[in-house]
Amino acid sequence: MKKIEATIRPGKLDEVKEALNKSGINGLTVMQVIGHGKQKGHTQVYRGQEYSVYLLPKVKIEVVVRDELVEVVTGIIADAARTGQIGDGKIFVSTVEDVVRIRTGERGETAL
Amino acid sequence: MKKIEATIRPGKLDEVKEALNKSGINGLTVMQVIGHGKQKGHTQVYRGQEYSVYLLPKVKIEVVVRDELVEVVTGIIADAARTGQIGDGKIFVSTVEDVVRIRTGERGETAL
Amino acid sequence: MKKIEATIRPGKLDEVKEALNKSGINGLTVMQVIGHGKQKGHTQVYRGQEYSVYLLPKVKIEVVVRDELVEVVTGIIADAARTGQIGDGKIFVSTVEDVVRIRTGERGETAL
Amino acid sequence: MMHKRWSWLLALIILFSFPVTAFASDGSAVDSGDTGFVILSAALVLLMTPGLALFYGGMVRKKNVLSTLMHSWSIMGIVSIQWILFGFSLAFGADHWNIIGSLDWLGLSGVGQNPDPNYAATIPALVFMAFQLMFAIITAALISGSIAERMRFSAFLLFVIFWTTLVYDPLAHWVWGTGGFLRNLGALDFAGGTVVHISSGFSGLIAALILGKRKGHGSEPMLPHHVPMTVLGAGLLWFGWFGFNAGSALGANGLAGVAFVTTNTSAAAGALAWLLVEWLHRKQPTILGAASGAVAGLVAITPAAGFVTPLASIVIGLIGGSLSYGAVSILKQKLGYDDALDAFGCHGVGGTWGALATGIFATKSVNPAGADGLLYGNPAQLGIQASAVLVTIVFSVLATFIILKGINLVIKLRASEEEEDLGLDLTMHGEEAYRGLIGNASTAPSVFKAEHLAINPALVGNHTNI
Amino acid sequence: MMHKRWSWLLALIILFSFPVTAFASDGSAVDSGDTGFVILSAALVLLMTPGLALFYGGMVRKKNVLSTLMHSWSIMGIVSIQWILFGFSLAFGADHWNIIGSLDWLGLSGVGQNPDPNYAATIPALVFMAFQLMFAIITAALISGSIAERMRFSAFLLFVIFWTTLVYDPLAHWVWGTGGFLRNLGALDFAGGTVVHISSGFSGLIAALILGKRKGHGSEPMLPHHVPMTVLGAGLLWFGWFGFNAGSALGANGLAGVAFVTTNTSAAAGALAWLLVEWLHRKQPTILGAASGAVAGLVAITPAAGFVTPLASIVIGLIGGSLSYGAVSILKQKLGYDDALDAFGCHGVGGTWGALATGIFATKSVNPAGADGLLYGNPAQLGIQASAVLVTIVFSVLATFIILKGINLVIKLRASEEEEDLGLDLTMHGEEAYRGLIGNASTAPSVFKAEHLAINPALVGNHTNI
Amino acid sequence: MMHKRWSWLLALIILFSFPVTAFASDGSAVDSGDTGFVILSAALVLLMTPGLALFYGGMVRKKNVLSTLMHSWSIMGIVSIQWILFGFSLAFGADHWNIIGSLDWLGLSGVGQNPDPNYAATIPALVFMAFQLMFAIITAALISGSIAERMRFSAFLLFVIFWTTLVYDPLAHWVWGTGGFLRNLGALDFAGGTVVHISSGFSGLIAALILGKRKGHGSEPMLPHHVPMTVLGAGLLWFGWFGFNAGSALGANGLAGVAFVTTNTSAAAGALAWLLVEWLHRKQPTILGAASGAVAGLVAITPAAGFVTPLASIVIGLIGGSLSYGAVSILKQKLGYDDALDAFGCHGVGGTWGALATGIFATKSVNPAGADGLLYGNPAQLGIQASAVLVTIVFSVLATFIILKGINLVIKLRASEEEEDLGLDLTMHGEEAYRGLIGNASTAPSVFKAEHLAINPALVGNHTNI
Ligand SMILES: Nc1ncnc2c1ncn2[C@@H]1O[C@H](COP(=O)(O)OP(=O)(O)O)[C@@H](O)[C@H]1O
Ligand SMILES: Nc1ncnc2c1ncn2[C@@H]1O[C@H](COP(=O)(O)OP(=O)(O)O)[C@@H](O)[C@H]1O
Ligand SMILES: Nc1ncnc2c1ncn2[C@@H]1O[C@H](COP(=O)(O)OP(=O)(O)O)[C@@H](O)[C@H]1O
Repeated sequence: MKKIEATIRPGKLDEVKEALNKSGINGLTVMQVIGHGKQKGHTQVYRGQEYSVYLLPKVKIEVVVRDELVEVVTGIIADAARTGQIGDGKIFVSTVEDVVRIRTGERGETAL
Repeated sequence: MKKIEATIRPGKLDEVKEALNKSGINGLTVMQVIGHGKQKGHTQVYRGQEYSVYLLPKVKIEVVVRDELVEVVTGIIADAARTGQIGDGKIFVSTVEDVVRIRTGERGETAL
Repeated sequence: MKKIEATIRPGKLDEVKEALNKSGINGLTVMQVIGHGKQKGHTQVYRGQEYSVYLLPKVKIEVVVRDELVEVVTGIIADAARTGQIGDGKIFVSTVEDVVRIRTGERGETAL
Repeated sequence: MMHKRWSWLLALIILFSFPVTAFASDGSAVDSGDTGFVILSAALVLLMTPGLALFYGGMVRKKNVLSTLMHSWSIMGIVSIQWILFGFSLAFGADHWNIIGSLDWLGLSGVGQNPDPNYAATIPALVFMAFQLMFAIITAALISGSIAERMRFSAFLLFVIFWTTLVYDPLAHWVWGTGGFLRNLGALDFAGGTVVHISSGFSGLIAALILGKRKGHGSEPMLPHHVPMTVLGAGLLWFGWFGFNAGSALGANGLAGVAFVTTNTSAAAGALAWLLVEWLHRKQPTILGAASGAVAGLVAITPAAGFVTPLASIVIGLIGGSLSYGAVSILKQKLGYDDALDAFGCHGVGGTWGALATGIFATKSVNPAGADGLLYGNPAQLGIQASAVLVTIVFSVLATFIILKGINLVIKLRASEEEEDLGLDLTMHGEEAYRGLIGNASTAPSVFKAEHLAINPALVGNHTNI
Repeated sequence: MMHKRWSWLLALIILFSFPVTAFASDGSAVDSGDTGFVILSAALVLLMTPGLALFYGGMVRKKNVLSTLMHSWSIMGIVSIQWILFGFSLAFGADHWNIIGSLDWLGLSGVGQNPDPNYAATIPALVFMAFQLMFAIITAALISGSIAERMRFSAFLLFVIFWTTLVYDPLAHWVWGTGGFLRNLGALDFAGGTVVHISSGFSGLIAALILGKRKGHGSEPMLPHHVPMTVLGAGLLWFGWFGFNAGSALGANGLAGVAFVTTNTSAAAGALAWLLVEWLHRKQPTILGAASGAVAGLVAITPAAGFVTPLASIVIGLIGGSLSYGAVSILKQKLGYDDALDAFGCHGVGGTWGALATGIFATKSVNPAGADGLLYGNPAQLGIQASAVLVTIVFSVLATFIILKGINLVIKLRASEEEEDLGLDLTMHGEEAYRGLIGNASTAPSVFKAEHLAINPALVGNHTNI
Repeated sequence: MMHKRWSWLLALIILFSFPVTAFASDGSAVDSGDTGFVILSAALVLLMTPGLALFYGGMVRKKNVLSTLMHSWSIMGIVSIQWILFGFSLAFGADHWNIIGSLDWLGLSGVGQNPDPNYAATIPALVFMAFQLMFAIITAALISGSIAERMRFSAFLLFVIFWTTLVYDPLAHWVWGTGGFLRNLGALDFAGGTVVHISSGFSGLIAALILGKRKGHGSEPMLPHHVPMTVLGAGLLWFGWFGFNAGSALGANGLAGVAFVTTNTSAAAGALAWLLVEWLHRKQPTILGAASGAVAGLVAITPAAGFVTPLASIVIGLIGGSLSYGAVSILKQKLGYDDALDAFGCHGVGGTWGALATGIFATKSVNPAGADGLLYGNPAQLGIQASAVLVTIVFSVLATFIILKGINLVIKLRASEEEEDLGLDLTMHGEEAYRGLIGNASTAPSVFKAEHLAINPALVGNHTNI
C-alpha cells in the first residue's frame, strides 16, 4: 500500500475531497499545516511595524491506497488542487507496510 | 525502526496513552486531524440552514519503535482505541530509516 | 528522496527555519503537535485542584530532500534545534518514492 | 387552519381585555433620579446573565460551550415571559397566608407607571417589577453551573419553568414580599443572599447529585477550554453586580452609595483571599482563582450590602473567598459530588456565609431601616438570619428534588454516554462553537444531506432526541 | 512646511470663530435625573456598535473577522465626526420644506448646555444630540452585515459617508425632526423602526444584490467561525438596547419604564419564537438561533416600545422572531441573494413588522402623546404606519442603489477573487486575527521585508489596493 | 491556634471601634439625579479595568495572556482595599503642606452618606470616594502594559502597592485635593490627564527600561495572539470612558453633557487619525490601529473634556491619534525600548498632549469654573499646564525608579529566561488559557502527580518561584 500526502491550498480542500469521493476514495485524513516553498508571503502591520509572513497556511491530506491506485489518486488530487499559481503545493508518495482497522482488527489491504 | 501512525477517536487518546505508558512506550507525538472513512457525519444547523459535517475530528498518534515492537504496540493501541463502532480508526505501519536524538546527536535505535 | 521529520521545541522553529534558508533549503511544512518523551510535564492548578500536563507542545517540521542532502539537513536541524536540555526532540528519516509538483505536474526530484 | 386563526384571535382578545386604566403615569411621586438609577441598574443586572453565560462557558470543555451559553440564554427568554405573565404576581402580589402572592397582577394588570409605595415609593411600579425580574433570571441561570455538560436540554427547560415558579417565586415572596413570613420574622436580605444565592447553590448541589457525575469525572481532566472567556464573564458580573446591590436601595441615595462601596470592597477582598489561600495551598495564584474569588466576595456581600460598613465588607469578602476556596478545592473532592462549575461552592457556601454575616455585622448606623447584628449588641439577629438560611436550604433542596424526580417520570434528565462523548453542542443543538480554516471546508450545505441521512438515519435521529 | 503650518492656523481660526455664546448652561430647566439617564443611555447605545461588531464578527469566516470588526469601528469614527460637523443639523435643524434640517447648527453652533424644548425640555441640547448620534452610528453599522466578506474597504468608507448624509439624516428628519413630513403625518416610531431598522435592512439587501454573492456561495459552506463571540455581541446588544428604547423616552419616567419592559419582553419572546420554530423545522434549537431571535424581537419592538403594553410586546416579539426566522431560513434560500449576516432578514423584516405592529397595538393608555392603533379602534393608524414603511423602503432602496452605482464609477466596490480567497483581513488590513504557538514564529520583523518585496512586488502591491 | 483566634478578635474590635456616627445620611443636600449618575459612572469606570485586561491580553502572545489579565485583576483587588484603608485619605483628606492628605479618613472614618461640599455638594461623600477609587485602579493597571510578558508576579504586586501609595495618592492630592499645590497653581485636569495618563505612561516607560527587553525582542516577532479580544477591550474602554470623563462633572448636568460629547468626538478623531496616518505610512489601515487610535483620542481628551468645545475636541483627537502613532511606530523603534503594549506611546504621549491642549483650547464659555487657554487670550494657562506636566513627569519617573530599584533589593523583578520561554501563564500561574480537543486529554488529574514530582522536582519547584 502507498501513502499519498498532499499539501494543498486550504481553499482547495473541498474540491479535492469531492473529486476523491466521486472516484470512490473515501478514507482520508486532513490536517492544518503551514508551509514554505517557492511562494512568497504577505506583509502585515501591527502598530505601525511591518512584518512579513513566510509560512503560509496550507492543508495536508493523507490518503492510504492500494498500490495500483497511486497514479489515479495522485492525478485526481493534482487536477483538483491546481490553480497554476505558485503555491499549489506538492504530493509525496511513500510505502505503507501494514494497516490495521481498529474496529475489527483486520489487517492489510482489506482493512483500508 | 517502524513508525506506527494511528488515527483514533479523540476521546480515546487518554486510554491509548495510558496503555502505552504501562508497556513502557514513552515516546509519542500527537496531533489533531479531521478525517473521513466509513463513519458518517452529523447534521448542523445555522440560521435555519442544515449542513452535514463529513470530516470528523480525530486524533493522530505517531510512535516510532524498534522493529520487534511493532506487533505489540499496534496491538496495544488497537485494543485501547476500540469501541466496536464505525469510526474507530486505522493504524498504518511504515519504515523509518534513521533517528537522531537532537539533544545528544545519537543515531539509530539507541536514540529512540 | 528522503523525508526528514523533526519534532522540536516551538521556540526553536524560527532558528531552524533560518538555518535551513541559509543553506538553500526552502521547501518545508510545519505543524503543531504535542508530544511526550523523556521530558516531564508541568503542574497546573484549576480551582484548587492540581493537574500535571504530560503532553507538551512541540512543532513538527517536514522537509523532503534529495537523498544526498539527508546528512546535511539533519545536521542543520539538529544544530539549530539543540538546547542540550531534555525535550529537544527527535528527527526521523524515511523514504519518499515520488513527488508531484501540483502546479506543473512535474514528477520526481526536479519537482522538489 | 381555520381553527388556528380563531385561536389566535381569541388569544388576542384575552390579552387586551386586561384593564389598562391607570397604566399611564400621573407622574405624582416618581423621582427622575431614582427612576433612572433603578432602570439602569436593571439593565446592569440583565447583563449579568450573558456575563454568567461566558463565565460558565469558558470553564466547560470546548464541545459543551454552546450548550452552556444556551442555559443562560434560554432562561432569559423563559423567565422574562413567566415573570410578566404570573411570576411577579406570585412573588410580590398581595399576600396569601404569608406564603405566596395573589394572582391579581397576572399579565401585569395593575402594575403601571405609578409607584407602588409598598415596595418603592419613588419609582414606577413597572420599573420595580423589571428590576426584580432580572433577579429571577440570574438565579435560575446560576443553577446551570451545577448540571453543565450532561443535562438534556428539554429536561433543563422544564426544570427552569418549574423551579422558577415553585421555588424562586415563593422564596422571593417570603423574604421580600409584603406579608412574607421571613420578612415578618425580621430576616435581613438586602439583595438576595437567601433568595438568589443559597437557593440556587443548594438547588444546584441537589441537581448535580441527582444527575450524577459527568462521564469520565475523576479519571479524565475536565479543564476550562477558554479561561479569558471566563475572566471576561467575571468582569461583566462584577460590573453588573453594582446594579444588583446598589440598585437594591431602589433609589439613588446614600444607601445606594454604601451598597456600591461594600460590594466593590467585598469583591476585591474575595479575590485577594482566594489568591492568597491558593498561593499557600497550591503554590500558584491563578487568574481563575482571582475571578472565582471576586465572585465569591460578591456573593457573600449580597445580603449584607446595605446593612454593613465598608470595613466590615472587607472581612465578609475575605472570609467569603476563603470559604468558597475551601468548598471547591477540598470539600468537593472529599465528598466527590460533581458540581461541575461550582454553583454550590460559590453561591451556596458564599450565600450562607453572607446571610449569617449580615446577622453579625449589620448596624443601624448604616441603615436605620435595617437592624443591629451580633457585633452591635443584638445576637438575636444572627438567630433570625440562621433561621432564614435554614428555611431556604430545606425548601430549595426538597423542592428541587421533587421537581427533578417529577420531570424524570416524563422524560430523561441525562444525556446519553454517546452524547456526552460527542459533546452537547453537537448532539443537543447541532452546532460547533469554533471553526478554523479547514473546519469550514469540512462541512457541506444541506444539498448533500439526503444521502447521508439515507445511510445512517440512526445517528442523525439521535440529534433530535433532546 | 511653511504652507502646512499656515493651513493649520487657518483651520484653527475657522474652528474657533463659531459663536460660543450661550454654550454654557444657565441650568434653568435641566433635570438631573433625566439628564443622567439620557447620558448613560447614550453610552449604552454607543456600546451596541462594538457589540454589533462582535455579533457580526463571530459569524464570518476566520479570515474576515477583522474586516468585519473594522466596518463597525470605522463607522464609529466617521459618523461621530460627520454628525457634529453637519449631520445633526441636517437631521434636527430648523426644517426646510418638511424634508431636511437647516445648516444653522453646523459644527454644533447653537447646540449647548441648555435644553431645546422642541425635542427634550429637561436635558441639555448637547445630550439630545449625543443620544441621537449613537443611533446614526449603529444604523450604518447594521448595513455592514449584508456586504460582509467581500466589499473593498475604501469603497465601504465612501458608502458610509454618503449613506449617512443622504439617507440617514433626511430619514431622521422626516420621522423625528420638527416639521418632518412623516412626523406631521402622525407616523409613530418610538426608537427607530423605520429610521434605523427598515432603512438599514433594505439598504443592506440592495447592497448585497449590487455586490453579488460571495465567491463559493451556495457550494461552499460559510459558517460562523466563533459562535461565542456572536453570543457575547448579542448580549451587549440586548443590554445596550435598553438605552436605545428606554432612553428614547428622553427622561427617566414611567414611559421609560414601559419601554424598558416591552423591550426586554419582546427580546425574550423573539428568542423563544426562533427556538421553537427552529426546533419544529430543523429538529434542533440552536444558540445562534436564540441570539438571532432575541435581536429580531428587539428590532420588532423598537418602533412600538413606548406605545404598547407589555402583553402586546409578547405578541410582537413572537411574531418578529418567527418572521425573521422565515426570512433567513426560507426566503433567503428561495430568492438566492447573499445577505451574508442577515441585515435584511433581521432588521428589514423585523423593522417592517414592528412599524406595522405599532399601528396595530399602540394605545394612548400607555402613552397619551402617542395614538391608538387598530386594536384600540383606530385602523387609520395602521395605514399611516404602512405609508411610513413604504416611503422608507422606497427611499432607502433607491438612494442606496444610486450611491453604490455612483461610487462604482470611481472605484471598485468588490474585492478581487484572490482577495476573497485569502480573506479581507490579510488583503485589506494586513492583519491576522489569531496567532497560535507557531503562528508567531511564522512571521518575521520587517528587517526581512526588503528581499521579499524584491522578489514579488506584485503580491505585496495588491495589499495597498484597498 | 488559640493565638490565631485572639488576633482575629483583636482585629475585629479595632475594625469596629471606628466611629460610625453621622455615617447614615440625613439626606439633606443629596440630589438623586447627580447621585445615580455618579454611582453608575463609577460602575462604568470599574468596567474599564477588565476591559483594559482584554485590550492588553489580546496583544500579548498566547502563552502570556493570563498573566496579563492577572495584572489588571490583581490591581482591582489590591487598590480597592488600599483606597478604603488609607489611599483615599492620603489623596483627598485634609491637606498637609499642599502635598499630601491627612490620615483623618483612615478606613473611611468620617466618609459617609452626606456630601462633602469640598468635592461634590450634591452626592454622598462615599460615592465621590468610590468614583475616585476607580481612577486609582485603572491608573496602576495601565502601567502593566509596559512590563507585560516578563515581570515576576510577586514583584508586580509589591510594585502596585508602593506605586499607588507613593505616586498615585500624592499626585491625585496635588491636582485634585483641596490644598494640592498644582490645583492651587491653577492647573486644569478635568478627568486625569496628568494624574492618570502621564503618570502611568512615564512610569511604564521607566519600568520597561529597568526590566529590559523581552527575550527575543527585535529578532522574533511578538504579535497579538487575539486581535478581536483587543478590539472588545477597546470597546469596553470607550464605553467606560463616558463614566470617566462625563462622570467627572460629578453631576448630571450640562457640563457632563459637554464632557460626554468631547470624549466621544476625540475618540472618533483619534481612531480616524491613526487609520489615516497608518494608511499613508504603511499602506494598510488596521483594526488594531483603529482601536489604538480611539484609545489615544480618549487619553488626549481626558484632561480637557470639561473645558473645551466639541470642535476643539476634533483637533485634540486628531493630533492625539497622530502623535501616539508616531510614538509607537517610529519613536519606539528608533530608541529601542521595549514598552511591550505601548503604555508610554498611548498614555504618556497622549496624556502630555492632552494636558497641554487643555492650556490651548480651554474656554470659560464651556466651563466658567475653568479657565481660558492660549487661543482664548490666556497664554499663561499653557505655561501652568506645562509646569504641571513637568512636575508629574519628573515625579513619576523618579519615584518609579526608586520603587523598582528598592523592590529589586529584596526580590527579583524579572522572570528567568526559561520562564519567559515557557510563558508566564504556565510558570507564574500554572494555567493555560485555551484548551482544545486534545489539550484536555494532555492533562492528568493530580493523582498522577506524585511520580512526576519524584522524577523532576526542580522543574515543578520553579513554578512556585513567583
Ligand atoms: N521539499 C518540501 N518538503 C516539504 N514540504 C514542501 C516542500 N516543498 C514544498 N512543500 C510544501 O508545499 C507547499 C507549496 O509549495 P510551493 O513551492 O509554494 O508551491 P509550488 O509547488 O507551486 O512551487 C509549501 O507551502 C510547503 O508546505
Ligand atoms: N485510507 C485511509 N487513508 C487515510 N486515513 C484514513 C483512511 N481510512 C480511514 N482513515 C482515517 O481513519 C478514520 C476512521 O476511519 P473509519 O473508516 O471511519 O473507521 P472504521 O475503520 O471503523 O471504518 C477516518 O476518519 C480517517 O481519519
Ligand atoms: N519514539 C517516538 N515516537 C514519536 N515521537 C517521539 C518519540 N520519542 C520522542 N518523540 C517526540 O519528541 C519529543 C521530544 O522528546 P524527548 O524524549 O522529550 O526529548 P529528548 O530527545 O531530549 O529526550 C517528544 O515530545 C515527542 O513529540
